[in-house]
Amino acid sequence: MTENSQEVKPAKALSTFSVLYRILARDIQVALRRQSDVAAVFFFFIIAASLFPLGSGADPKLLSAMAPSVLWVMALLSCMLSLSRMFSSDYADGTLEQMMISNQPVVLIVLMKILAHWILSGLPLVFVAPLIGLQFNLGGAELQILAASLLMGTLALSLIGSIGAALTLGIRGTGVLIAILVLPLYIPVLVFGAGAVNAVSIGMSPNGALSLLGAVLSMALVFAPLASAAALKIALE
Amino acid sequence: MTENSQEVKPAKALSTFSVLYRILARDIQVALRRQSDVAAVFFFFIIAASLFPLGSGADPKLLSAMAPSVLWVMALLSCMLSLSRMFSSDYADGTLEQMMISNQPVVLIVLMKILAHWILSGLPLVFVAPLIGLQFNLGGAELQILAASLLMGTLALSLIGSIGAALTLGIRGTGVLIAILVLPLYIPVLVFGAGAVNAVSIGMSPNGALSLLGAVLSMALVFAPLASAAALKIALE
Amino acid sequence: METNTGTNRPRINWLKYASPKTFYPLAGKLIPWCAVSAAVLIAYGLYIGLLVAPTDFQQGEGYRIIFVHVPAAWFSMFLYLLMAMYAGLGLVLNARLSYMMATAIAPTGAMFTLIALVTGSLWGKPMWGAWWVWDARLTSELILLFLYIGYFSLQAAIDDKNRADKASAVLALVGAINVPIIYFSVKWWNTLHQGASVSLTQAPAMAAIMLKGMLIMAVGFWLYSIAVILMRVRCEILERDSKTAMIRQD
Amino acid sequence: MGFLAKNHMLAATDLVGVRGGRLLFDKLNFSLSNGTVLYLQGANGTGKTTLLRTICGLSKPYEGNVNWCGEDIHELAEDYYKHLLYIGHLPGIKEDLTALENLQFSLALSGTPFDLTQATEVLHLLGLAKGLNLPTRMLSQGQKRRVALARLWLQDLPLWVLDEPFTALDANATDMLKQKIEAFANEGGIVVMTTHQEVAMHVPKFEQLRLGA
Amino acid sequence: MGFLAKNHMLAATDLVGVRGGRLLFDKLNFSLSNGTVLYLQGANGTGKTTLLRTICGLSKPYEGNVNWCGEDIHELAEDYYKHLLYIGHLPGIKEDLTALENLQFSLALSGTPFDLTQATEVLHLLGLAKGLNLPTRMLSQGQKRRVALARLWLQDLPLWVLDEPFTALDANATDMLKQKIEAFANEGGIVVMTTHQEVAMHVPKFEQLRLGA
Ligand code: HEM
Ligand SMILES: Nc1ncnc2c1ncn2[C@@H]1O[C@H](COP(=O)(O)OP(=O)(O)OP(=O)(O)O)[C@@H](O)[C@H]1O
Ligand SMILES: Nc1ncnc2c1ncn2[C@@H]1O[C@H](COP(=O)(O)OP(=O)(O)OP(=O)(O)O)[C@@H](O)[C@H]1O
Ligand SMILES: [Mg+2]
Ligand SMILES: [Mg+2]
Repeated sequence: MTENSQEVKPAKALSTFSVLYRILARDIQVALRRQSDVAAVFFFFIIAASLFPLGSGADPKLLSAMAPSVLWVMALLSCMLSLSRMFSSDYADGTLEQMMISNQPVVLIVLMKILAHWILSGLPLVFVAPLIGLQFNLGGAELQILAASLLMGTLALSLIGSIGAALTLGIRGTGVLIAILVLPLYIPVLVFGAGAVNAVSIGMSPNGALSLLGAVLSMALVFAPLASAAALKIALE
Repeated sequence: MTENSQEVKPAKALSTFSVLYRILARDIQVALRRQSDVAAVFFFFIIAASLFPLGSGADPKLLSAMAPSVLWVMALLSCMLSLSRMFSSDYADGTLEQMMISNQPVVLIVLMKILAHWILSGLPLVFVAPLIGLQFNLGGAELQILAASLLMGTLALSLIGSIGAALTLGIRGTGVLIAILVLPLYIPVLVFGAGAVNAVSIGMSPNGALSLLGAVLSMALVFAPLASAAALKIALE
Repeated sequence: METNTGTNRPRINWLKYASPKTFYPLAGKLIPWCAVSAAVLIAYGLYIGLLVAPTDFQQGEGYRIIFVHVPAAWFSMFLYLLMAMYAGLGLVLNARLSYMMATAIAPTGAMFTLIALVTGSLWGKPMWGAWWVWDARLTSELILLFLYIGYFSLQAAIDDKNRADKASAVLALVGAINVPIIYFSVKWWNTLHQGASVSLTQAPAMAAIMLKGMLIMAVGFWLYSIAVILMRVRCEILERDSKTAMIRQD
Repeated sequence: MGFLAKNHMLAATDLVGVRGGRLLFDKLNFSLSNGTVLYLQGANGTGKTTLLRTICGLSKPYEGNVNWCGEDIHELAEDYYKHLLYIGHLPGIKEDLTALENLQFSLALSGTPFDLTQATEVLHLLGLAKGLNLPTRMLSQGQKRRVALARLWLQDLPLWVLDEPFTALDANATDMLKQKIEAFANEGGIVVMTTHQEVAMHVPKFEQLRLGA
Repeated sequence: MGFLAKNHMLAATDLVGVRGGRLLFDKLNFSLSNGTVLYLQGANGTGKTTLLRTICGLSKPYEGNVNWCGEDIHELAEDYYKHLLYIGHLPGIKEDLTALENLQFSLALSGTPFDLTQATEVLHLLGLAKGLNLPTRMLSQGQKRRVALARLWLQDLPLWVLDEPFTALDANATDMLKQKIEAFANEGGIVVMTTHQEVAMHVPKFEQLRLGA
């Protein structure tokens, strides 16, 4: 690096922190402007989960036995449905190109996009899932663990999902393709998440499953942004 | 209409039939060119349905009790996932505008687009669903009725879904919005479709459910293309 | 469709009120009357329900929730049909006022749906020991809520007013065709497996006083709905007129 | 060409255009007969695209109407569309299909049979010889536009509506297109177009309309 | 302006560009110092966009490399990008946000603080006074381009790469942009651009490069 060009940076340049904050804020701003966007993942989860009782007769015992897997699978699908949004609009309008040639590390930018996705589509589920759980006749202890496992699990889902979203950028029929790429990677999250709830409902401790979920989450935190950033660069080439 | 302008049509103009055939053929051609598209709905269904045993611990009785609702709900979600594709790429590249000002009735064009969607995403499920059903310990009679109900049901899903796809054209975050609009409308199809399978599994006749499903299908055949055509015109205005 | 189709027949009088200009002051006059009578009737209905009506010998005091629950459930369905009717009228006549009415009805309809659901499940806990059962009537009420939500979401997602009006009108109509289908499908589904484990219609023969209370509440809700809907339409007219007024100023 | 012998007339009466609550054009009147090129001018955002889409019947006018041979286009519907060729900002090209496949489809939409030899010739003429069998995704900006414009050479319709047809074209292609438009008007076609480049056309009737003036 | 005092140099050595198995440019060499405008010419599909994206580091060259002040841009990475302003075919504008919000975000990406008054002034200058608080979806084709181009007035970077910047602009806006580019070059900026319109620029060094000749 020549000394020359290093000094060019104007003294008053924004800090990395405020740039990153702006990226996060913009995503949330855009989503709030379209209120429907935020509400949508939420309602998808509620409606889709309510379909199961309609497909099976309304036997309360069957319902509460199905509940952990149904609720977790639906959380997983609703996170996944909104994945294609994570980068695609920035890609279509050229913003993503600009992000790649911005003066901030791409990995950090990607991390912000992931966080925004989680806040908008994962976090709300933590709060509704217990309500739906009531409709499936789940008890108080199960509901608590359901919320706890979703809190960790949905963040992991957004992180892992970002890789699929980045890989499928600019490919048509993305929705379903992402699903194929991402669902297999989601399996550990599902197994430990639903496992924790199942454990409580048969009177065992959920701690084992929850700490494994935590381990998956930390792995995802480290590797997913790196992988997504690499995938984005490839997609734009 | 003045006589003048009516005679302009060149003698050798294509028949309505061949124009419609071309529309259908093109959609299938585009999808086959992107092989991933065709395979995708298919695999989504397989993977998503396989998540349930993972989430619920593999109790065979629970599984076969869950099977009709799980398979039908998953068929419904996979049809729905591919809905946003039905018109959106034609909208984005301007083809849809051209279709609106083509010299064929818009309703017929829309019907062709719906048929193409069904052939590419509904029909394949009729063939895989019984295979997955085997994994859930369903018996032969149930599997047959499952396939029969899906054959009629998926066509109804494509028809009803087209309304949602048309209404949400050009709106961001479409995937989830379509889901909200369309899932409530899908409920009768789900109830009768899964109901037929459930009926067999408790040793009753599925005919009642199947003929109700047929009635829903015929209603959809009549009204859905009209509603979608109206919605498309509104979207382009 | 448009005024310039060139027929010489005089316009039917009611079309005069279909123009926002004449409608606005008319609505303004109606609102206070409706609001006041709604308040009075609802208060009187509650008085009958909570104090006058005798305690039910089977259900204890809990049954008093019926005075809110049942009229709310009626109106949740009635308002949906009304909304769909205005939406259809809007599409056929291309009348802006019809769209505005449909838009204005939706929130009130959704509110009554929510009230029916909440009061129902509050009542369900003591009656059936569960907040929720998958009974046909409950389920179709829940789906009705989803239909309202779909209507809102679509309208919120489109910011060109004109397009939002028309698109959500199409949705409302499609939903209206589906409501009866949904109701019967769900009913059919539920009676397949289970016997009538819960049946809402087998309430004890209603005492005359209960019927009176419920009817008064219903009329109160009706007047309340009119007042709120008219208020919303007036806001809508103002908002849109301020825009159209600007059109020729620039 | 089939339409040569016929007399056509595109007319607007008291056309009012409003977009996003702003008045774009007010009580516009014009009537275009065979051989006329109407050249819309105006700064960015003055409503050219809106007017063109209104003429195509894609947008409904706020007031007034557009007539084709004396009848409202919204009532004629398909009977109007079978005379109309519209090329807008969006090329109407499917990126996954090749140039030829795209053309075949565009022609089918207006009921024109597809003649492979003729289509290949036109694409050669337009300098797309190498790209015939590539998915159009692999073409450059200007090459995609050329594929969309190829319809002008292959279809036999009396009214063209063109929104900034010269965008992304190089000098050579611009020339070719200009000559094509001139030839079309000389044969009796009607053209409504807009562009920010300077154009001078040698046609029977050349009319200019400036919006937002 | 901050960069005025510095000497910069953008150079290409033996740059080879290949797209879809076709050789677009072969062993390209150039070196641009302060005050230079490099004007890429060439027919449609000759590789102008490909070259511009290579210069930005968005595409990797098949062979050869691009240097900034003597170092490979792929090694400099963010240290290069903080000098670069690229405006491509796509405007990089979010349709749901207003013009001001879009600008704020674009500036943030290159670390430039956002000054509301200044941004408002520039948008006024560019004729967008009425559209300041509309979502950009509601703007016309040319108005959207103007929002994207407003960055040129607000950022303080020494290298501009512009792909057909005049597209969709009316005569007035075209003039304004040309003057801006001239002023920038006269202050010592480096510009690489392409356009199919004729341009004549009054700048310290004006170089032309014709591709596909
Ligand atoms: C969330 C739970 C509930 C929902 C969504 C619900 C919904 C409804 C609806 C939609 C109606 C009007 C039906 C009609 O008039 O055709 C209704 C009426 C009624 N509900 Fe509920 N309900 C719920 C819970 C309950 C409970 C727990 C009870 C008492 C055990 C109850 C008792 C009644 C009665 C007595 C009527 C009047 C029946 C009639 O006039 O035919 N509901 N409810
Ligand atoms: N994604 C792609 N895959 C393969 N080849 C491509 C792709 N994109 C462009 N090409 C080819 O690369 C060549 C150069 O394209 P490029 O976009 O650089 O041209 P251009 O000079 O910018 O043309 P224009 O003036 O039309 O914008 C074209 O011949 C095109 O066919
Ligand atoms: N979807 C929309 N909603 C609201 N207003 C719009 C919408 N699209 C365009 N407008 C407004 O309508 C006006 C005219 O737009 P139009 O696209 O017709 O302009 P134009 O003359 O084609 O401009 P250009 O030369 O930039 O293409 C603009 O001022 C724009 O702000
Ligand atoms: Mg325009
Ligand atoms: Mg280019």
